[in-house]
Amino acid sequence: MHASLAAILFQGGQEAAGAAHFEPFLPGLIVLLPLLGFVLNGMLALRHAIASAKVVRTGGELDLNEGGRPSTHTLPSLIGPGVMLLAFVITLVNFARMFGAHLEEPVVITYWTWMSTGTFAVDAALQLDQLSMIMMLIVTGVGFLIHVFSVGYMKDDSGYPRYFAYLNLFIFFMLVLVMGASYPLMFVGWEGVGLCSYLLIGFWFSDREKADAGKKAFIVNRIGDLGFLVAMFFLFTTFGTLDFVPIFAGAEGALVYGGGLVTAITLFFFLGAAGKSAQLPLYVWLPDAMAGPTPVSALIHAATMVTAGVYLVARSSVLFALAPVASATVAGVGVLTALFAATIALKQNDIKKVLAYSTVSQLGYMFVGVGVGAYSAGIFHLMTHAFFKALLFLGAGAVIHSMHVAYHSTHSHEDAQDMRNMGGLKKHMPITWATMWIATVAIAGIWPFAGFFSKDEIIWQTAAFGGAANAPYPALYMMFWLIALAAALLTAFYMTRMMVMTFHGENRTGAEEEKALQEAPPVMWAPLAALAVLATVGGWVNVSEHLRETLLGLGPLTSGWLHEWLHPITEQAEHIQEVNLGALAEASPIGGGEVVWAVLSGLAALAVVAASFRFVGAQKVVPASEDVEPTGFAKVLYNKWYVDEFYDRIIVQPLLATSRFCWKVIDAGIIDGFVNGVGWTARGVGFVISMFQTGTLNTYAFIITVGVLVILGVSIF
Amino acid sequence: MELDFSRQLHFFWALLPEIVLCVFGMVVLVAGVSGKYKDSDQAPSGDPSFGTSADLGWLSLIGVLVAGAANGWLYGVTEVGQDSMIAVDGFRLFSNWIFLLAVALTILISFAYVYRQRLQVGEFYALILFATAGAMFMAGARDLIVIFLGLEVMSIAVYALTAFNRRDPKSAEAGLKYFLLGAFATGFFLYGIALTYGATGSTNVTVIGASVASGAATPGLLVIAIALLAVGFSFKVSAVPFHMWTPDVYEGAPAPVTAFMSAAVKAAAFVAFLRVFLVAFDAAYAVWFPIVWWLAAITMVSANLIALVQSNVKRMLAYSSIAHGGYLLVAVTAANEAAAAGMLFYLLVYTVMNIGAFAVVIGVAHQSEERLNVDDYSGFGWTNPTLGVFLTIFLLSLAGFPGTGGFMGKIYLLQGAADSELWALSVILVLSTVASYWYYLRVAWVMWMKDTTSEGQHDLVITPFPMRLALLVCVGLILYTGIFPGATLEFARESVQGLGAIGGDLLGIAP
Amino acid sequence: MVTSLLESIGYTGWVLHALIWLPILGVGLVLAAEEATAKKVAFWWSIGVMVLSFGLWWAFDPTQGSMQMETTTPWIETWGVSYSLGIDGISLFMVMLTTFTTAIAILGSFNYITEKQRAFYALMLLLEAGVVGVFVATDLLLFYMFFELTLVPMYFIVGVWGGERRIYAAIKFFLYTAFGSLLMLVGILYLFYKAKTMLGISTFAYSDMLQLPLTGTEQLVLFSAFAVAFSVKVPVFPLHTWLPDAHVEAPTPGSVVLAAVLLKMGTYGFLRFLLPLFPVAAQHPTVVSVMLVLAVIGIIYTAWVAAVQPDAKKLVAYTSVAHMGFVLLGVFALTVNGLQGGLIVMISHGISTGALFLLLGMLYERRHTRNIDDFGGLGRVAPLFATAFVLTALASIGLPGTSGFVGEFLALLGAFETHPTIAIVATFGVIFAAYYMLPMVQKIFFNALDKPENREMEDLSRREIVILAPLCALMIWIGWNPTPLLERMEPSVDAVLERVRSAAPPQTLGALVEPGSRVVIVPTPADLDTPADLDVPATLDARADLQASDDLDGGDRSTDSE
Amino acid sequence: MITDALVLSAFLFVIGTFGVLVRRNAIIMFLCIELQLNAVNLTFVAFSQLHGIDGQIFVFFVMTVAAAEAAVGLAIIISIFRHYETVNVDNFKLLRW
Repeated sequence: MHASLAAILFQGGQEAAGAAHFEPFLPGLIVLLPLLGFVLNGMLALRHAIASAKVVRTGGELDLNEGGRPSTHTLPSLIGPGVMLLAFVITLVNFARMFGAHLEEPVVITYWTWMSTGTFAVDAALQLDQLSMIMMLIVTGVGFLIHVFSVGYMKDDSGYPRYFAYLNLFIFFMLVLVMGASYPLMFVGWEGVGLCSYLLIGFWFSDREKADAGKKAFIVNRIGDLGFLVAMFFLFTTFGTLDFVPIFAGAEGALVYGGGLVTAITLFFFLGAAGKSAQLPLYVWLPDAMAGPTPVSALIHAATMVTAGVYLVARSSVLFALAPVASATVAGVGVLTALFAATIALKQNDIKKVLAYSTVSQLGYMFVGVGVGAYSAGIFHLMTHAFFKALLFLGAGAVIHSMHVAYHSTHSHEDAQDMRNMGGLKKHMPITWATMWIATVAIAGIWPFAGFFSKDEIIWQTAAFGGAANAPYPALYMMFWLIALAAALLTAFYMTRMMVMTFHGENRTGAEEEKALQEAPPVMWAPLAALAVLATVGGWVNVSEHLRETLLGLGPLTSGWLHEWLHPITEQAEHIQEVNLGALAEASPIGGGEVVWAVLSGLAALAVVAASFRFVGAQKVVPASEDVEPTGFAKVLYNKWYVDEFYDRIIVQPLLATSRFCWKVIDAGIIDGFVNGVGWTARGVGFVISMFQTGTLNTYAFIITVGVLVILGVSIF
Repeated sequence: MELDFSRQLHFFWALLPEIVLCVFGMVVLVAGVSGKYKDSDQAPSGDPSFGTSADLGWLSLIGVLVAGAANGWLYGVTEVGQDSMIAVDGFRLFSNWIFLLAVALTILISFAYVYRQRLQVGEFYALILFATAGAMFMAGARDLIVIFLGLEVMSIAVYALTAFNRRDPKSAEAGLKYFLLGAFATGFFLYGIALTYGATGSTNVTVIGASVASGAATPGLLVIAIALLAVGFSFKVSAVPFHMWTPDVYEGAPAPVTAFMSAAVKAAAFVAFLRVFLVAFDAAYAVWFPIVWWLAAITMVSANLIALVQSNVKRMLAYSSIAHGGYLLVAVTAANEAAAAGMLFYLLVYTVMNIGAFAVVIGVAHQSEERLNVDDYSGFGWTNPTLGVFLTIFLLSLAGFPGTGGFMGKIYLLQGAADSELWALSVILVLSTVASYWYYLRVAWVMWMKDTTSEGQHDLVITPFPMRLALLVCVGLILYTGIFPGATLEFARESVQGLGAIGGDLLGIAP
Repeated sequence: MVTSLLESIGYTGWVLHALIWLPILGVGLVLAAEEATAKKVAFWWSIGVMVLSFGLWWAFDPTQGSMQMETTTPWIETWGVSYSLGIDGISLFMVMLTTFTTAIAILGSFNYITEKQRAFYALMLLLEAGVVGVFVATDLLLFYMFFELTLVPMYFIVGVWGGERRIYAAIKFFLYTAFGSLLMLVGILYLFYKAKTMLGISTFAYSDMLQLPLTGTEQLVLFSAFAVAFSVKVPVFPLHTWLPDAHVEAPTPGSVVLAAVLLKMGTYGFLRFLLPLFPVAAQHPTVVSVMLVLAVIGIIYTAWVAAVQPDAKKLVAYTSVAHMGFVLLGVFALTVNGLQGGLIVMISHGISTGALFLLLGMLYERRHTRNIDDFGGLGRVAPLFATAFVLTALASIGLPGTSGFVGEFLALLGAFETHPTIAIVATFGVIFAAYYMLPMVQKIFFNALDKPENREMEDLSRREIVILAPLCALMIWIGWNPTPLLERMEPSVDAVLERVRSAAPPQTLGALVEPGSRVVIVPTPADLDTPADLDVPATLDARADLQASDDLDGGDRSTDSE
Repeated sequence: MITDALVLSAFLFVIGTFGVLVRRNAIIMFLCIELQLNAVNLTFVAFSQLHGIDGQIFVFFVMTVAAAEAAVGLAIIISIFRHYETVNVDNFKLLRW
């Protein structure tokens, strides 16, 4: 393994298949750097933890600042973001090289044989291609920004080094996930990020709620992982390997279009994806996951991890293209989730909860995209969403931070995340306000911000796919399309509501506290600014021809680059669709081409934003302490359709009951009862027999005589 | 030298070991009546291993050694002329070794006991020697008359020994029960002999065998005769349901006597059983096979089950010895070379492990008949580690655990059963063994896993030199036969060559 | 380098003997030592044995699947029993695991065992000798003896140094296991008898038993006899109830050894004896499906039971059953992946569960309770402890990147190849693993640190770090690079499977059971005449005759030829 | 002729057996056993008409043995009488189960 370590560090790996022009630059190091960061920060964290444990053990309490920034925070602050920056730079170099070279075949770099039995072998190998490259850029890039933000956000936390250790570990696993050259390796990252999310959600593990949230996330994710595993089993029995390249190469040969096998495989994969990307019915863990530090929500539960499901589907585009039913399921679940989550978001008061459900909803859009075969569109939205949603979360983080400081100053125990306690923050934190508005309009899908292009493309593709020459279920897709449009408007509404409640109107924090409210420090708003830029222009890299033909495309500023870039990945899937479905429709089911609907939806979104700005602004919002439970349908939304309660009733409680039954009744009762019963029976029988031993001679003589007679009888007759 | 049984004198040579024992027995007896052994009522003191009370013990041990020498000498002789009443074959000689070993060990563990219990040493040792002689007669007999005489010589001596402790009502009661039931069973046994004689016209085992094989024997009579003989032997080997006397007698008799009975008396009965049924009634296997099969099965199962509920260690060992009788009956049922050899081997091992166990029991009981309850063993192992380990080894061996002779013995028995394809019986054997683990381990756990109930509970445990010697011999032999059984096994296997049907093909089963 | 060194000392010639007899010698040394120094003697001695055994890693030839380093000394000629040892890819790691965990367990008991120390450490070494013997014996009787011998030390370890209901647990453990193994003994003697009649030689040698042409019925009966013995040890679902009691009552080192190696004796038996000796029965559809279903029940059911245990040690005990279920699943998948996966799970379970028991033991030493609810928030006072525990727990629930995943993945994969449905059901085990493990971790180390007595809890001591570090390292190393292990196993596994496949699989039970099983239930003279000849395939018959004849020529091993 | 003797002895034997079963007095039981033995003796004698002298020789041995048994037996009965002042076997129940 040492040899392979050297390989990771110094050459690009043994064989680089089909790397005609593209020579990877230290790809192993990209993965290794965050790991290194984890190890270093981990040691610091342990040292720090042991120190603080001493304090705790002696009865003292380690209050937040006693962590002592200079002593314990310096190194992590350097290592954490530092490794990320390096990794990002190396990624950029590789990106530049790949950009130059017109890569047709993915580059697979093998380091060592991970597992190898007689019939099954999988290598520890990284795969570099256009798709993984995009993901690497997002992960390292956005990841870096969030690390930087964290330096500010977490500065008062006593678990500072541990926090960065986890964060680095997460990045490591995330990179393994997107760079792994085979499903098992991807699965390593897949569960690895799940682990980190578990650790980070429960970062403040002394709080029961938070720890529970982490546990919930892990277990729900494992349900999805079950699907992932089974799908892998199916693949292996079909292809005899689990490496991407051979599978996709042989897929069309080995699998029948729309056949049961491929459908099963893809559906199981989607189960995994739904778990990881919080789709119906497995989305429940994501809102709870907001228990973690806000930058974590930004990184893991908005920008990167939760999009892994989308990545999985895009990665397996060939398989999904071969399985129309599964694809329809993906799109259907996606669109339903988009709508469902949006409705819940309407009534949430916790700023992070709103963003959480909005994330779920946006992920739904991505699945719609990959579900209707617009894989590049899905990835595109994944990217833009990473920008503006990260921005929103970090902004929310900044708000919460300042709110928290405010309440801390007066030792008030009000909820620093409840929007009903905010309002009018605009004048206190203008930068945050501005950047978050950018993100909001972006997510609302208003031209020319990133969200507009990405979301619009997905919605349009839905229509186009449904209208294709021989599309499987035109009506169904038309419905998807309409729902997607509707959900988009809801998005616009609840986002505006959030902004208004947070930044506009009267301040409801409290007279004393208000004085303490202040703008976030540069280390925190700098990332916001950077992301704001991306959220603005991020959409311009992938504008469809139709739009570019018109003014909407901003002429030379934009291009359809991303689609071209991803072409090598998606072409096979697209080809399969073209063969089986024919050309996509040029007009929507109810008339009108892409441009028309783009304009319409854009305007509609704008209208909704404007309207709701007035509407919500007009509303009288009272602080959380004085507020009352909503009634009627609002109550249902406020309580998230009671899904958690429902699951608890039909799954969790029955499972616990069964478990207890198995233990008390079956195990302790029946089985062990039987075992001990045998023992007691034996002794009982023995006791009974020993009763013959009466002690009187005549009994003995009698029994002996009986024995004689029996034996005589037996032997004579 | 050559033994020609047409010459009377040669019978003396053939019976040399027995005669030696009898002579020594009489000498000890006569010496014992001299005044200095008159039992006094004041409590004894001093070392029991040597001095007045002990010298007769050492004397009888010398007798045993001489008899052993005679037995060894018999290996050199060869018989001329068939069907004598006395067999001079490996089977008999091997059995003699067992008896001599048993009696030697018994004497060694008796020293302190007779001393503490103030028994009349002369009669005690003499009777033990006579009993041994009787056992050896049985093993060496090729004639039903001799078997009967041997049986009685042995039994009468043991009756007396059982009732030997005049101060103990239990001892007397045990004696009475043993005596009456023994005599009762002797009646059946004798009747069996009579009918055999009637059916075949001879009391010589070999002749009987010939006439049974030739079909000359009167079938009806023969069947009844076989059944009655089976009963007679079953009583002596205490096979269920003829075992009723065993627990009471073993519990009531003085502990060393119990040890002797469970080893030598049982062994004698078994070897005679095997010789008669293999040599005389071989051709009638089909008649007695089911009888013995069922006896074996019932004995193994019920004895082990009853032993589970015993709290008196002596009584528990009594039932365990009944159970072991059941295992040995499996060998009789199998009736082939491996089985016969297995039986000899097992008897040898059983002798050492059982007497060893009794030795420790006597020690824990402070050389008396108290403290025989299992709970009296609590914490014993940690206060007396050596004795504890020894007893554990004996128990494991009785349970038939690898590394001990008991295991090898069981394997050999099971091989015998396998050669006759007695799978069901084998399964019964091993399952009842599982049950037996419980009560053997029970002693072990009380001994090691419970704390002493009272301070200095085991301070009075004394193991004088002779007993230590006996214990060492037992442990040594158990481990030797358990780890390097090769030689002993081979010896046993050769010893059964030429015994009746053995060596030839018995039933077309043993290949 | 190492290889040449080993060659220079003739390592392969004596190592197997040494691994059995050195611990026994150690027993003597420990008993001779002072009460105070006994533990050190035992520890360093076991370390020595461990180091010695690690030489196998290099001395073992990964290219061949047959027995290696074989030595045979005639022991009981009368029965053809020989003291013959050998090692192959299946037993190699079991041996190393044994020596390793014994050393760890001994080190782990320094504080736990406070009285009667000499006896304790002597028994530990005796146990080690026995277990190693089980894994290297190539003679059936020898194997059986070691198999039984391991009971005695364990019986005393549990019974003397155990907890409240220790005696009950000890005797239950003892009788349960003995019951199974005695049935196996009858089976072994049946094989012995067959060898005597069909091959014409008295032998207990494993290699000879492979020659036996057994009919379907015989194989089924013997299979069940052996299967019961091993299933109790494993333990397989309905026969598992001795395990929780034994684990809960046993002292920490006892639990460690019990979980790490004693259970493996069962699964090892499946691989070494059941499959090769009775291939027809082993691949009979009914048999396979029964075993697989039991395995799945073991995985799911015990996971559920574990999840609701208030006693942490009992919880982990139940998880052992679940893990062993994966092993069983892999074994009866009868595929290379399945078997190798099973073997890896065996190793991984040995490491992770062993570590868990050690950690719980350390917890018990500090707080004198194992009740999960008595803890809480320990992560703040004992960060190292928490880190080690979480890592171990993750390895135990099979998180990728740890040893647990590799094993379970391969086992499930192998099972899926032959029995997809069952494998899918079994895969639910990964969910329930999280369902039982995470709540425990949370209740012990997370949540509020609200109990004062937990506040004082000390973190890991140096000794404890030394104990846990290698275990954790192994979990991760095997998780990322199991190939060196797999490649050493593969040839032997192939050999086993080859052996199984070469026997034609019967399609129905009817085809298997031919009328007239010759077991005497109620004896009648009819049972006594020689049985009708067995319907043996001609080829096998010929081989048997050949064997018989040339053995009669040089009939030295034959007891019956004279 | 022989048959008659055999039947007679069989009867005697059975009577002896019954005696042992039904009587409670140790001495009487012992006498019944003696009766059994003598019944067997009768059988021997009867058979020796067929098979020659051996049977009758056997009888002498049996008688001797019986005498010896009687000696020991009565001694035992006396010793137990010392303890219990009775020879009714129903009283001897120290040893049971």
